[in-house]
Amino acid sequence: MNPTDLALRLWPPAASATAVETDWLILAFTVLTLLLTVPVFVAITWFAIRYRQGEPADRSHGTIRSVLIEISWMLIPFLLTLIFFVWGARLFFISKQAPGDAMVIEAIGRQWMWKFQHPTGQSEINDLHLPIGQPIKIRMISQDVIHNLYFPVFRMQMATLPDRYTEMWFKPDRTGTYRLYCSEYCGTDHSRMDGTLTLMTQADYAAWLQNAGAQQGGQAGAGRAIYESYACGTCHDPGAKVRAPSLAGLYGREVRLADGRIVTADEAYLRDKILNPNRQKLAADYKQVMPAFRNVIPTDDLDRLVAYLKSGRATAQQEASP
Amino acid sequence: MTSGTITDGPALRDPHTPDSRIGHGPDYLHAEHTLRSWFFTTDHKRIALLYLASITAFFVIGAVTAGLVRLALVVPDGQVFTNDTYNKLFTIHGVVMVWFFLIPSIPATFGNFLIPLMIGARDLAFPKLNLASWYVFMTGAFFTLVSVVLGGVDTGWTFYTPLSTAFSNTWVVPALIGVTIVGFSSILTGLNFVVTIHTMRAPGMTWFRLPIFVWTHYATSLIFLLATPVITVALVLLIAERAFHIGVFDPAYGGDPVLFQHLFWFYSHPAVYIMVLPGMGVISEIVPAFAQKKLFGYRFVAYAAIGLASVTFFVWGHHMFVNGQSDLASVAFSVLSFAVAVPSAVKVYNWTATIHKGSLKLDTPMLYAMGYIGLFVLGGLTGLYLATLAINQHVHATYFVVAHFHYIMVGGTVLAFLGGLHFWWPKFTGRMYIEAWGRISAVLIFIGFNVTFFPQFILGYLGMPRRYHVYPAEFQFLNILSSAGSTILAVGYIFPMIYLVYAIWFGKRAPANPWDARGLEWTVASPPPAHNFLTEPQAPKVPYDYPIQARETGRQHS
Amino acid sequence: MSGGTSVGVRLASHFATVEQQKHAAVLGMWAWLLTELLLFAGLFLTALILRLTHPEAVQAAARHLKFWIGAVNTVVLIGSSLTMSGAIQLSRLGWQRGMVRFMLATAALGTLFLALKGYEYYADYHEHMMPFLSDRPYALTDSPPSRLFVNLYYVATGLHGLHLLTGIAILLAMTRQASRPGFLAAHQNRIEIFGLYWHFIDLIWIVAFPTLYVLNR
Amino acid sequence: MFGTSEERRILWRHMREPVLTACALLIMLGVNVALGATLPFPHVWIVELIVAGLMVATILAFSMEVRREPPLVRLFACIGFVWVAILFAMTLVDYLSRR
Repeated sequence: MNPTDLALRLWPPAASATAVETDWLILAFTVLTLLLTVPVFVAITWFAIRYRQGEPADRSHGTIRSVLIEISWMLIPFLLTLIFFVWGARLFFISKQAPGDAMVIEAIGRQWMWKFQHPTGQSEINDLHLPIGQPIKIRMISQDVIHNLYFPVFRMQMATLPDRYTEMWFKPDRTGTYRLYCSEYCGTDHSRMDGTLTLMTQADYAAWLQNAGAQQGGQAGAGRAIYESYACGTCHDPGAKVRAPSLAGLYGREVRLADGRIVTADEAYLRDKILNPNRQKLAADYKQVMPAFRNVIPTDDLDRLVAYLKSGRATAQQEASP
Repeated sequence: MTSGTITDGPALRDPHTPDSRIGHGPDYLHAEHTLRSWFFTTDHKRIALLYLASITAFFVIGAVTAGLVRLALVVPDGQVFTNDTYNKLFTIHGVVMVWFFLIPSIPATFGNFLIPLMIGARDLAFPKLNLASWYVFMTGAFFTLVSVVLGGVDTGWTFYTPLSTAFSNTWVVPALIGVTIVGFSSILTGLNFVVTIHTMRAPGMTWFRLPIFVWTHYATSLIFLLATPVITVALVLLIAERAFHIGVFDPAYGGDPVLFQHLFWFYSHPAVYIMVLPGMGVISEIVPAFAQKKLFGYRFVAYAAIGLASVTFFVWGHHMFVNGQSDLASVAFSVLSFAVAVPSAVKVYNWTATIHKGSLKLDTPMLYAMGYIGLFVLGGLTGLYLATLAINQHVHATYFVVAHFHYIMVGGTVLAFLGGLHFWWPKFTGRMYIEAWGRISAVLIFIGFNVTFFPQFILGYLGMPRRYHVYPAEFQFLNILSSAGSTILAVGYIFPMIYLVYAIWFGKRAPANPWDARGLEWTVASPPPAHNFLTEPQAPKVPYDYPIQARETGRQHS
Repeated sequence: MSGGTSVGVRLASHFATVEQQKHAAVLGMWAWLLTELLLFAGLFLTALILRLTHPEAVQAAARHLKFWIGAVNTVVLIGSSLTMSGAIQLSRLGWQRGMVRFMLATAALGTLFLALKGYEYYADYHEHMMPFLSDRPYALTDSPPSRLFVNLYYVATGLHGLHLLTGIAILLAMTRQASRPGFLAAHQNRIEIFGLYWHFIDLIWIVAFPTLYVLNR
Repeated sequence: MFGTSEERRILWRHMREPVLTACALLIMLGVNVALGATLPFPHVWIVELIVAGLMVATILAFSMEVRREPPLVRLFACIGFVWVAILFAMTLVDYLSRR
C-alpha cells in the first residue's frame, strides 16, 4: 500500500498490538471527555437561551449545599481520568520492557538522515525494512543534536540523544509500507528527515537481507576491521609492547578500578573507555596512556567496534595469537 | 454618531448609574497631553496603555508570521519558502507570541490598569518600578527584534540544546538576551502586584471580598516570581554556552542537554498558567456581570487559582516523557499532571453554575467568555491526553500538541484578552464601541479558530510531526482546511482593531458602569480620574453582589 | 559622636500611611529576594547534577579551586554583614554619622571580597584554569567534564560578584545621600531594605562556598 | 569614635546580637573549613551540608531579623526555599532513577 493512496484519512493504520491498544485508550478517553464536556456545552447553550434577560423564567434559588457540589465535581472527574493514567502507565511500561528475544536494530540519527543497521550487518539510510511477528528493539543514538525516531504506525517514538543510547521496542503484526519521521526539531532540514518503514513477512525479510547484501559478516565482523584500522592491537593485543589491559573476554567481566571500585564491563563501560579513557574509570594496575577517541571515531564505527568486543571473536582471536 | 441603529445595545441599558465624572477634575487620559507625560508617567493606567500598544504591535508580528506559516503549509512540498525561512518564521512566531504577547498580555495591561482600581488603591505599590518594567520589556523587545532584523533565529522557541548552542548558525544570542531581559519585566510586574495586593487594599477590602480577577493575578504573580528566575539562569547558561562553550549542556564535553530541558520547563510549564490564570480572572468577572448573578462557589474559585499556581510546578516533566527522562520520573510527572484537572474543573463547573438561572445578556464580552469556556475545556482535556504516558508516546511533538496548546493559548488566553478588552474598553477610554461589530467578530473568531485548529488534532493523531515544512501529501487536505480557517481568524482579529480604535474618537460616551457590573472599578468615572478615587472607596460587604444569588439561606431573589 | 537625629520615613503620595509604605517596601524586597534565591538555585542544581554525573571530574576540578581564598572571603563577607547590621542599628538610633561610617566599612569589606576574588581569578588564569578561554590551554585536559564544573564556578561566582558590585554601588550612592543631614528623618527604611539585600548576598555566598569549594573536595 | 560611655553602652546594647551572630557564623564556618581541609571521614559532605544549612538559618533568623517580622514576611522567607526544594526534588527524581 502506498501511504499517499488516500487524500483524506481520518485514522492512522496500526501495525502492532500496542498501537491497537493505544487507539482503544484514546477512544475510551474521548468517550469520557464527551461525557464530561457535552453536559457543560449543552448547559451553557440551554441556560443562554432559557435565562436570557427578559425571558420569563423561574430564577429562584433554594438552599444549595455548595460544598458537597464542589467536592463532587472536583473529585469525580479526577478519579475517572485517573483510570486513564493507570491504563496509559501500564502500556508505557510494557513498551519499556523489551523481550529478551527481540531482534536489535541499531539506529543513528544525524542532521538530517537516519541510518539503520540490521543485526546481520546490512544498513539502510532513512528507510527501514522489518519482519513482522518478531519483537524488534531499536537501540539508537544521535551524532549531533537531539532527534526523535517516530513510527506513527506503532504509536511510538523515542528521542535519540547525543550522549547515550535510548531504546524502544515493538512487535509488528501487519505488512505494508508506512512512514517514519524525526519528530524532534533538529534544524534546517528537519522536515526532510523522514523515511519509509516497510513491514514484510519473515520470508520476504530474509530474501530482502540476501539481496540487500551490504557488508556481510555483521556488526562484529565489521568491528574487526575497525579494530585493525585504529590499530587497537598495538597496545591491547597480548604481547604488545605497550602494556595495556587485554580485551579478551572483557565484556561482562568485573573490572577493578584504580580507586578500588569494582564495575562490570558492560557496553556503556566499553564505549566510555574508548571515547574517554581517562575520564574516571582507570583500571587498576595500569597507567593512563590511551588517547581519547571522542570526536575521532564516528558513532557507527564505534558501534561496530563495541559489537566486536562484545562478540566472542575478540576472545578467540586473541587467544589464538601467541 | 454613526451607531444610531444599535443604540439599543446593552451599553446604555442601565439608566440609574450616575455619571460621576461630572463636576470633577480631568480624567487620566486628559490630565496631561505631552509625549513626556506618557513616556515618563508613573500612573498605572497610562503604563497599562503603553503595554497595550506594545503587545498589540507584537501580536501583529506574531500573527503575520503565523499567517505565513499557514500559507507555507498549503502545499506539502514546501515550495513557498525555503526550509530555513520556514524555520525562522515559526521560531519568531513562537518567541514573539509567548514572551512578548501572551505572558504580558492580560497581567501587564488589564492587571496594571484594574488591580489598584479593584482593591481601592491610588496606584501600585511601586509606580516607578512599574514604569521601569515597561522599559525593561521594550529593551528585551529591542534585542529580539535586532535578532530578527539581522537574519532571524531558527531554533524554535524552546531553544533546545545542543541545536541552539552548537549547531544553529543564526542569531541565537541576541534573541536569548532579549528573552532573558523580558523575564525581568515579568518579575518586576509580579513583584509589584504581590506587594500591592498584600498592602494596598482599601480599608474593609478583605481577601474574600476581592474580585477573582485579583486572586488570579496574585497567583500569576507568584509564578512570575518563583518560575521566571529559573529560566533566566538557564538562558544565561545557554548564552555562556554559545559564547564561551562552557559545556554544561554540551554532550561533547559530558554535559547533559536534558538538564536544560528541566530548567526550561520548570519555568515554561508554569508559564502556561501565567497565560491561563489571568484569563480565568477575566472570565470570572464577565460571567457574573452578564448573568447578573453572584459568582457561584466564590471561595472555591479563589482557592483553585492558588491551587493551580502551586500544582503547576510539579508537572513540568510531562514535556519530557520521550526525551530521555527516567521512567520513574515520567510516571511521577504523569500522575501529578492529572491533578491539574481538579482546580481546572472547579473553575469551569462554577462558571456554568453561575449562568444557571441568571439573567443573561449575550453581549460581546459574554460571547467571548462562553467561547472561552468551551475552548478551554477542550484544550484542558486534551492536555490530559498528553499527560497519559502511552498516548504521549504517540502524539508527542505532533500537531496534536500544537492544536492542544493553541486551544489553551488562543482559545483560552486570547479570547479572554479580547473579552476583557471589550468589557473594560469603556472604562479604559470612556467610549462605547459598536456592539454589532463586536458580536460579529466574536463569532468570526470562534468559528475561524475551530476551523484552524480542530483539524490539527486529527493531523497530530495521524502522525504529522510539528515544525514540518515539507510534509506527506496525504496530510494536505487537513492542512488546507486549517489554513482556510486561519484567514477567517485573521478577519476576526482585524475587525476589533478597527472598531475599537474608531471608538476612541467617535464612540458614544460611556457611563461609569455600562454593564451594571459590580466591583470598585465601576464606581469611578469612565475613564477614571488621574488618582482613581475622588472619595474614599467603600469596599463591598460581599463580592459579586449581583441581584440574583444562590445562597445557603434559601432566601428568594428576583 | 552627636546624639540621634529624628528617625522616620516620608510618606509617598500614593500610600495611605507610613506603616503601609514601610510594609510594602519590606515585602517588596523579600519578593525580590525570592527570585534571587531561585536564580542561584538553578546554578546550584546544575552543580549538583554535574557532581552526580561526573563525580571524579568534579572532585578534580574542585581541588584546583583556591580553598583558602574562598574561606577568607567568607570571613570577609560575614564581617561585612556585621558592619551592615551595625549601620542598621545606628540608623534606628538616629546616629547618622556613625551609620555612614559603618556603611563605608561595609562597602570596603565588599570591595576587599571582590579584590580577593579578582586575585583568585588572576591565579586561576596563571594556572591555566580558565577552560572557557578558547586560546588558552586548560590544565585538566585529561578530564574534559572537569571543565564544566570550572566554567560553572565562573558563572556562579561571576553572578554573585555582579550582585556584590551592584550592592557596593548602591551602598556608596546611599552613603552620599546619607552624608547630608536629615536623611534618616526621611528615608530610614532604605537602610533596612538595603540591609536585607546585603545579608542575602552574604547568604548566597554561604551556600556557594560549600557547594563549590568544600563539598566536592 | 563613640565618645561618651553612655553612648558606648547604648551601642553595645544594640550591637550585641549582631556581634554574637557573626561569632556564631564564624565558628560554623571554622567547622566547615576544618572538615573541608581534613576530610576526616567518608560522607563528610553530609555534615558540611548541615552546617551550611545552619549558617543560612542563622543569617535568615538573626541578620535578616526574620524572627521579628510578621507572619507574612516569614512566609515569604520560607516559600522560596520550599520552591527550591520542589525544583531539586523533581529534577533529582529523574537523575537518581536513570539507568
